[in-house]
Amino acid sequence: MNILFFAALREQLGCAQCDIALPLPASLATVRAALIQHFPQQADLFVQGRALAAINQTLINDENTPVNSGDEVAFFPPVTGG
Amino acid sequence: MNILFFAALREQLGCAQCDIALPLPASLATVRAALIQHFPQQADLFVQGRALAAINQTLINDENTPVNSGDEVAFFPPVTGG
Amino acid sequence: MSAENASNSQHYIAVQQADFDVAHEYAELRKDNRSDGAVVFFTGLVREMNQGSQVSGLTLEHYPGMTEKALQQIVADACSRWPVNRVRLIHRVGTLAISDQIVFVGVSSSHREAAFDACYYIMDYLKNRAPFWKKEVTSDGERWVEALDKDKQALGKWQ
Amino acid sequence: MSAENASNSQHYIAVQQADFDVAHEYAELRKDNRSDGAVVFFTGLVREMNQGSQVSGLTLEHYPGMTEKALQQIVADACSRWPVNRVRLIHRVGTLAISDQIVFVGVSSSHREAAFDACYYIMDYLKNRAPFWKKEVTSDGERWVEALDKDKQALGKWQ
Repeated sequence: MNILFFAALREQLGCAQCDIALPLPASLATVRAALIQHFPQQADLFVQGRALAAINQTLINDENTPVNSGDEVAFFPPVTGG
Repeated sequence: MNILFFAALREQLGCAQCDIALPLPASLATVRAALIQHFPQQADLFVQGRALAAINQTLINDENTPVNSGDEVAFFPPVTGG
Repeated sequence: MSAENASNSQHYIAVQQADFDVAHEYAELRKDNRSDGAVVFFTGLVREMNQGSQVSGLTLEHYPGMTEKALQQIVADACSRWPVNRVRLIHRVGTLAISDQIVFVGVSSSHREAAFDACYYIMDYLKNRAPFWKKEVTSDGERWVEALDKDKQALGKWQ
Repeated sequence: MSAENASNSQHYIAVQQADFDVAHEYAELRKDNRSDGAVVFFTGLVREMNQGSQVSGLTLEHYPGMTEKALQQIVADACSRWPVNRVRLIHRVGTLAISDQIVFVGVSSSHREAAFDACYYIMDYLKNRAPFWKKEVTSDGERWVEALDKDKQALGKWQ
């Protein structure tokens, strides 16, 4: 599955998106764990609270939320607009 | 002493100011009582809360506040600006 | 009938018959201002419906001499409670039509909390403490607007 | 990158690089509006000092596609909590200089309480929920702005 990154997280990882192999549906927590495995040197960047997650352009707080095939998933730092 | 009236109170009394005889200093409560005597037909207009009072252009809540000779005293309805 | 607040040249307080220009007031709040990240303003407008009646216009009476003093006190109180840098407060008097501007309160501050709270506080206190009175022209004739309990209760949030 | 809020044609939401004109936004809130007695607006500006450093400019990144959706949700939530009639919300992205305008939130309502609360609520939620990120240029180089606990805690007032 494809995952998008934004802002500081994108710069720290050095990529705007990545593909990870993961059987779907999976919980958001499982996706987060897969990212930590995929980026072992930057595992701390994905800690809950440090990286927020959105599924289909909606911010998700519940880590049990399922990610389905075809969903757009993004991870990014806490927002700083306004 | 001279007392100023504004807005609905001025219209209901039919005058923008009046002179009442009163030994000074006197408390605001005493001035209010003197007004009620001066306008017996409109006594209810001067009930505390219905007519606010200002001494020297400052709103006064404490009825024990002294009114001195030379003070500018005004009575008016609750305000409705903004 | 316009008075700068003597205690702080950054503040501007005026009571006037003339209309005001929000764009001008906003520009004054921003001018040469590199430190403020937040501007909040409020404008009060004449509504067509008020207290159950159709309104066609109103007259605003005030107590000259006391008005500016009361507004200056309210602004000074707000500035002692929140770190605001500039306040502009204009209240009109005289005859106004539907949709006309009545009052402007603009506040700038480094941060939004202070700007929001100070602007809201100034309006709440103005509604209770500044000697203005509205007389409306309605389909049933002229009438003085009644002061509302909810405006008095609004002060509770600042205790 | 501009989107009318489909759920209510009285609301306008836009994400854009271009600057906005407060006088125009204010005029849109007032236009043919005889029922609203209160307009509250907020503008956020680029401050020279932030989080202890001298700032010379910043770049605003966002998540296209999610941004409009997040802003529409925040505005819809505010409108379900308070009787507001019109909301205009504009947030800029791209490169900005000191004192530049970043965000505008304007709300009109019959009464001031709803206008103040809805405007404040929208800003508090935008600060926590809308996918914008600021990267500042400081004397020590570029840095991403840190999200602040106080912005998260600000949501507490709406619980």
